[in-house]
Amino acid sequence: MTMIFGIPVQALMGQLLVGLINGSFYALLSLGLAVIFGLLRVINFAHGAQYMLGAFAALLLLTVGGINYWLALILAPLFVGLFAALVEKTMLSRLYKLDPLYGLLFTFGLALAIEGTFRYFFGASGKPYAPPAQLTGAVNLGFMFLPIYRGWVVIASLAVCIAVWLLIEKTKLGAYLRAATENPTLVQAFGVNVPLLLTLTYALGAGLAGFAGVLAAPVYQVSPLMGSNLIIIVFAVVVVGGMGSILGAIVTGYMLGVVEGLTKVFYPEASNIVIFVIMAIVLILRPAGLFGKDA
Amino acid sequence: MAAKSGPIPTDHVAAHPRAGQAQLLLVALALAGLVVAPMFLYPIFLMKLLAFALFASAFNLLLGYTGLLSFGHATFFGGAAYFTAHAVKVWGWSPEAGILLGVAGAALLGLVMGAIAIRRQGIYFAMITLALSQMFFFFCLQAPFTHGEDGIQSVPRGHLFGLIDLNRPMNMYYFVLAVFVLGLLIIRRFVNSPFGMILKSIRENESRAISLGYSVQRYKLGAFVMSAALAGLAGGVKALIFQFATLTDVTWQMSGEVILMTLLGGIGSLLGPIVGAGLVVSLQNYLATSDFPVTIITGVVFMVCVLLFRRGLVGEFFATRLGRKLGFRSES
Amino acid sequence: MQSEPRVVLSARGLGRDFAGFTAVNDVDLDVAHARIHALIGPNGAGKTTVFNLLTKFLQPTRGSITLLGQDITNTRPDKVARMGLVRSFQISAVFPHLTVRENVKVALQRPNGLSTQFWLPLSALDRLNPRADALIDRLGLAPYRDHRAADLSYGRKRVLEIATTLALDPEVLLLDEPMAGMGQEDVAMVAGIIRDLAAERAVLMVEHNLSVVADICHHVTVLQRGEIIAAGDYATVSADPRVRSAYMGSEA
Amino acid sequence: EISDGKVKIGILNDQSGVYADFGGKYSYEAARMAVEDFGGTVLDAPIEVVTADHQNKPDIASNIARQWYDTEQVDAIMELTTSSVGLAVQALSQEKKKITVNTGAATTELTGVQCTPYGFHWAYDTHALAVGTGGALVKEGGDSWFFLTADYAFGYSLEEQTGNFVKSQGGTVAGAVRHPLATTDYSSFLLQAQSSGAKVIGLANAGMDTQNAIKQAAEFGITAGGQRLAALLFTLAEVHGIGLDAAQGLTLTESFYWNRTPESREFGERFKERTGVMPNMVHAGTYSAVTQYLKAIEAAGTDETEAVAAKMHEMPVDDVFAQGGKVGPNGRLIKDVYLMEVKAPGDVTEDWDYYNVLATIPGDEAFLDPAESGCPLVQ
Amino acid sequence: MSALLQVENLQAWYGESHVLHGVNLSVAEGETICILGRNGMGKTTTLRTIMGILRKRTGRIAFAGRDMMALPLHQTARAGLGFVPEERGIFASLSVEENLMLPPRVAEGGMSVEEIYALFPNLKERRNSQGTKLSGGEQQMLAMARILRTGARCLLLDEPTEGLAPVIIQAIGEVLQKLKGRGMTVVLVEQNFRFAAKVADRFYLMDHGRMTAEFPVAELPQQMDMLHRELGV
Ligand SMILES: Nc1ncnc2c1ncn2[C@@H]1O[C@H](COP(=O)(O)OP(=O)(O)OP(=O)(O)O)[C@@H](O)[C@H]1O
Ligand SMILES: Nc1ncnc2c1ncn2[C@@H]1O[C@H](COP(=O)(O)OP(=O)(O)OP(=O)(O)O)[C@@H](O)[C@H]1O
Ligand SMILES: [Mg+2]
Ligand SMILES: [Mg+2]
Repeated sequence: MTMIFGIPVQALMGQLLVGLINGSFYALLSLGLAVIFGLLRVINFAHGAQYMLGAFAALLLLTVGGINYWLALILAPLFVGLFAALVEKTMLSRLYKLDPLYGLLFTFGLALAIEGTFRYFFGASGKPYAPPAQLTGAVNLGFMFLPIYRGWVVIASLAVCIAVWLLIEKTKLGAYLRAATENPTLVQAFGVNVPLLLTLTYALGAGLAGFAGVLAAPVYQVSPLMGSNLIIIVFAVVVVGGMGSILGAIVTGYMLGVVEGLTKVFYPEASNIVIFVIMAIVLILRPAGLFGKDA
Repeated sequence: MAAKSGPIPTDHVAAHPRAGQAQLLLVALALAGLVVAPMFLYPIFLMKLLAFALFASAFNLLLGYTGLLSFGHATFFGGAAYFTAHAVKVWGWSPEAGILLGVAGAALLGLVMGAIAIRRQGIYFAMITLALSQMFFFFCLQAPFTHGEDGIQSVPRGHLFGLIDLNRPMNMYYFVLAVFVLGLLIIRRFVNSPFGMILKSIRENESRAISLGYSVQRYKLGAFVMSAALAGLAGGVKALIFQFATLTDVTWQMSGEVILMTLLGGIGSLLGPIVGAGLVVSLQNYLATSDFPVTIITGVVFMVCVLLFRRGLVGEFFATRLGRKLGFRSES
Repeated sequence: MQSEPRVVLSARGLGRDFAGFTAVNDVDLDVAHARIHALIGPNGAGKTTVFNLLTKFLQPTRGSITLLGQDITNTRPDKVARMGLVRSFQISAVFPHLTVRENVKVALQRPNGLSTQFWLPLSALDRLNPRADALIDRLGLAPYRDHRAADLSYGRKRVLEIATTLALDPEVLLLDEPMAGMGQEDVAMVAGIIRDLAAERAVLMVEHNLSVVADICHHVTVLQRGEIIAAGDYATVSADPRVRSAYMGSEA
Repeated sequence: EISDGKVKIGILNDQSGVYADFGGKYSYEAARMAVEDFGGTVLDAPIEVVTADHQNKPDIASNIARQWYDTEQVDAIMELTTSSVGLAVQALSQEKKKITVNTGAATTELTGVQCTPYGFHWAYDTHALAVGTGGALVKEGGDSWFFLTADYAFGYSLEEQTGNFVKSQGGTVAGAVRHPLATTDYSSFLLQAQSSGAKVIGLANAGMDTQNAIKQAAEFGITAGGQRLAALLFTLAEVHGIGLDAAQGLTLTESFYWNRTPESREFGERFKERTGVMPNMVHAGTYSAVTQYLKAIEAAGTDETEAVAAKMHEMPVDDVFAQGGKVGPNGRLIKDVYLMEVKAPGDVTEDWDYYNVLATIPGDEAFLDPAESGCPLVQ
Repeated sequence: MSALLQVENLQAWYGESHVLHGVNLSVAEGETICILGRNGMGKTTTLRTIMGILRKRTGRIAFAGRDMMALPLHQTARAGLGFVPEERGIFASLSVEENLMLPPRVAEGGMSVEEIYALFPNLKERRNSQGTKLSGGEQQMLAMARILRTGARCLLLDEPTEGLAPVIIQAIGEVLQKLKGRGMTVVLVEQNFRFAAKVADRFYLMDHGRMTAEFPVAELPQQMDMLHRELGV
């Protein structure tokens, strides 16, 4: 067997693939966060909670309404988006004029409240959610056993990432949003309904988190805590990618998934912090992030 | 990230002529309150409150007066706690020497972190400090002297200057109170000094300050190290109060908590972080042994505070007529 | 005029590129003591960029800069300011939440070495009040002395900025469109002030208000597309057909 | 003879984090149930149970404990899930001269080098888990092991003790990978375990970490590929949490199973009536600990710590949780533990009847001999 | 002929400070008026209040017969008002061209991009660079150009010549003449009196939040003394 750094090539390929799969979760989550941050200048600390909401929505749809995975994949993000829109309209929107810190603080409180509520009603340890029958099982790739569901995760998240990227970069929407973050009043004075735009954006970002939650439900235990530690890592991904850069968030998401995967092989204890090490290095060398425009 | 405040009315309500006296009276009352408080309240709780109030004040020195949002202050607080605890427990140092070591260690960590982070601004600054503090967390997790998850337990409080037995709760309490007051005096002098004036102007318009000939990096670094050292003071004291140094104190959540305290109370005023810390600590303390779901309530309190008291509780009070009559200015 | 004006600030072959775009190219400039030197040119000609290069807010791609006999091509901007080269900004730069007097005092305290003393009380700065107030009076800001800078109208912010700049008593003063946005009565006042100031120092200013340039400037350099197209006194320069077509139009 | 006129027992554990089902509010219920079954009073003094959430943080835990002792006249603290908390509170309690009975934490240190005269360790420990799961699997042919270990003291000691035991039985340890606490994705680690070729993958972690690892192991076809999964710390509550689909075939060790004897059945049913869940070893252990503490007070005729602790060391333990149990001079309760296998979903006929009891391991085998525990109190 | 823009007794506040004390103003369709006044008299505030950006206000604003007071901000532009702010409001995160294309078209009849580039060749040359990397004067051009595209019927221009080279000022003067030819209505705030005199049909003089004088361009010679006194012209 050929070896690289004492690891058989076959095994290494498996690890790379696994990293890529995890990267697709990061990409999807950081995409939502980047949309919200890049456009609203709100550091959405509730992103992890909204991800968890998506997973729970799928679970409840199944257990209470008997609604299957495929429908949940559409309904749950919609539900999360709707909830987010409501929050934005009634509360978050009052904070835009203030320092971004306040948005962070508010969403932090929101995250605590949401997680606390679910913990109160569902307990901390969570519930299982079975993958849809069509996606169970695994294929043998020779170098590894690939669960079919994981393959689907990669495809679904790639498709959604590309769609969102096109929506924002290739339509005028993106320009409106970027301008609105700088000077909402002026953009509104040009005739754009900025408040509505911001509501929709926040809903979109949260909806993406919800979507990731549904995707994650069959893989991880659906638990109120599933998103609580995620936010800080995903936020690091967004920063490394370059804040405000949608493409940066996506690409960095995949990349860091792979890097983290490799760390799990060579220095597993450090796999939780490797992202921060990379973040520090990137910010020192390229302050605007890998894909960010220079400030 | 400098705090923006809303449009400022030009016609300030004039401070009452005896506003200065009124403020002095308030401070004296507060001090008197703190001196007698342990007769009525659990001293450990009070000490915790003071330690966190000092921590938040140290943090506010940076955020409120320099406009730098550090997301890594747990490093200084928790790091100092470890240094103090180790010195006192393993090396058998006296408590005051242990605390001084904590302060020095925190200042050194602050110098390193500051030197790296200070070249960046706003959210990038916050992120670098976060990244560096995560690395410090990892160091603490792996380094043998911290004893990982168990932490450094049963740290002896010892005798202050070899004389005063800190194992007696009242002695310990007045020691902590003295440290707290000292810390606040240092902060107060620092922000109301010519140096503080320059910090303020850097926060307001950095390139203008450069063009006036100020090397803003050095000023910022100075403020950063000062803030780190004071956070270390709080951390060292905390280690003695609870006789404990743990990973909790170096996690990012701790950095987040101090941000919360400061913002809830109101940045940019001396009183704000103290009130914020008081609120958060009391809330935690009360909820920990009550039947309420802790996180829901904490979360809702934060949301409400952010929505209703944007300038922080103290900032809102200062902005009321009474506050302005008393001569307080919401400074941010 | 006196014998030989002493050159205090000079640039040779100054140039700066931005991502393939040359904003400033091959600029030679000599600014002399007790003289007012105007830098004019169409919008986007590179005037502000030249200012940024001279004050080291931008690093030149090419060329060298000498201030008071010392090479400052690689010096940091705050150092340059301490050496006596101080600028104002084209887009008004004040400390918005400080009062007018505090704004001026921020500048006044620097040469005093007070600014690093974190152990002194603020009242240590009180001894700067008379000088601050004198400047404020001189620029007609006395009624607003205790107002926050943020509450001033645009024009007054510009005046305040000049006051702050003057507080440093610089050897060389760089003013970027000091009169833009100012009312006519202020224009005359500020022009008078600049003329007074120039008695003891060098002034380099960018200004589009040609009557002011004609009135008070001893020497004019015209920039277009980053390069010098004409230099000399106002009469010479304004007669140049290239300057007329590129900058002045038919009016002047 | 009862101080402050009442006996107050504190149940301090994780009520909102990953161990909230492992012990949590259910342990509090178990304690209250024990008090009610005891009659509500001891030596004519009322018995009160208080509870608090320590959020798995030793500093928070010792704060609460300190406050309980200082201001609320708590006489004993029990449960104390997670090792770092257990050690911290036991040390503090020694200083304050109060009794702790630990039913939630795993570390053998509690009754080893860090043992105290007033600290008791009741339900299980890492040694029992190692002997139970490790020993039994080696006997069944699972003689090569690979560990997925949580990167902290508890994980290490579980790995080390199990590994040693496996080796002492003639097995080998093929390798180990240490993952950070609260990792969500285990696929990379599982691939490493898979390619190691070991017959058994030992999960030296706890709570949500174990749950996610098991779930993903099923997904990656680990068990289908012939490797066995041994969850070193896993109880009925966690099995219920991830469901039988993922948990089937899992081997684990507990010191209590509700469906083992008629008495345990009766207890389990009453417990479920109150709480909605069947008890695991932590809940049953807490019930037993409270009961034994009250019995000791009764026997001592006082709630004075020294006397009660002496009685607790002396008296045999006979209740629904432990039969013929005895307490060592280091504070360790020595009783039988059981090796379980999780049933396949099709084999379950009754709600919560998740286990086949594979073997009973006698207490003297399961737990360290007090003389060898390293406890300084044992000569 | 009724006025296109009619402002009556307009009062406005920044927080608690009362800045406009009853402004009256009326602009006929196709007319260019100019508001003169010293610094800080409320000229900018008047435009911002008409536009609806400053919302703490009372009085009456009617545009094309519609009451504007109740309209949400984003509808003001849709009604046909275009605003060029004093501080220009160029977006840093957008390229020059994106800045130019940003405001939605609100009606037919706006200038085409080619026309705009012909008018401001600098912008064409720098169209892919970041908006705020433009020189001060270029930013001013961009701010003007941006609004010409939208087809607004009435432009509110706040000191459009500030910081511009004389040639460009001249060019803008010509643009305004051209727009006037097309029937555009303009409210101009200016310090540059010479420029204003060339393009305006009528003048208002503003002092401490009120209009203190009003006269048509024809009366300019007679009013010079007064202007000199008030403005130092
Ligand atoms: N940081 C930068 N990056 C890219 N291009 C720049 C940058 N700064 C300036 N420029 C470009 O360089 C040219 C010169 O700009 P500068 O600001 O020096 O002009 P100016 O002569 O001051 O004009 P104005 O009179 O309008 O202020 C402009 O075309 C501008 O777009
Ligand atoms: N954001 C604000 N908050 C409080 N007061 C303000 C604010 N903006 C302007 N003012 C005050 O309102 C008054 C009118 O200001 P405005 O900007 O309308 O004047 P202006 O006539 O446009 O002056 P300029 O010619 O200097 O632009 C001034 O006294 C100013 O100090
Ligand atoms: Mg310029
Ligand atoms: Mg104005």
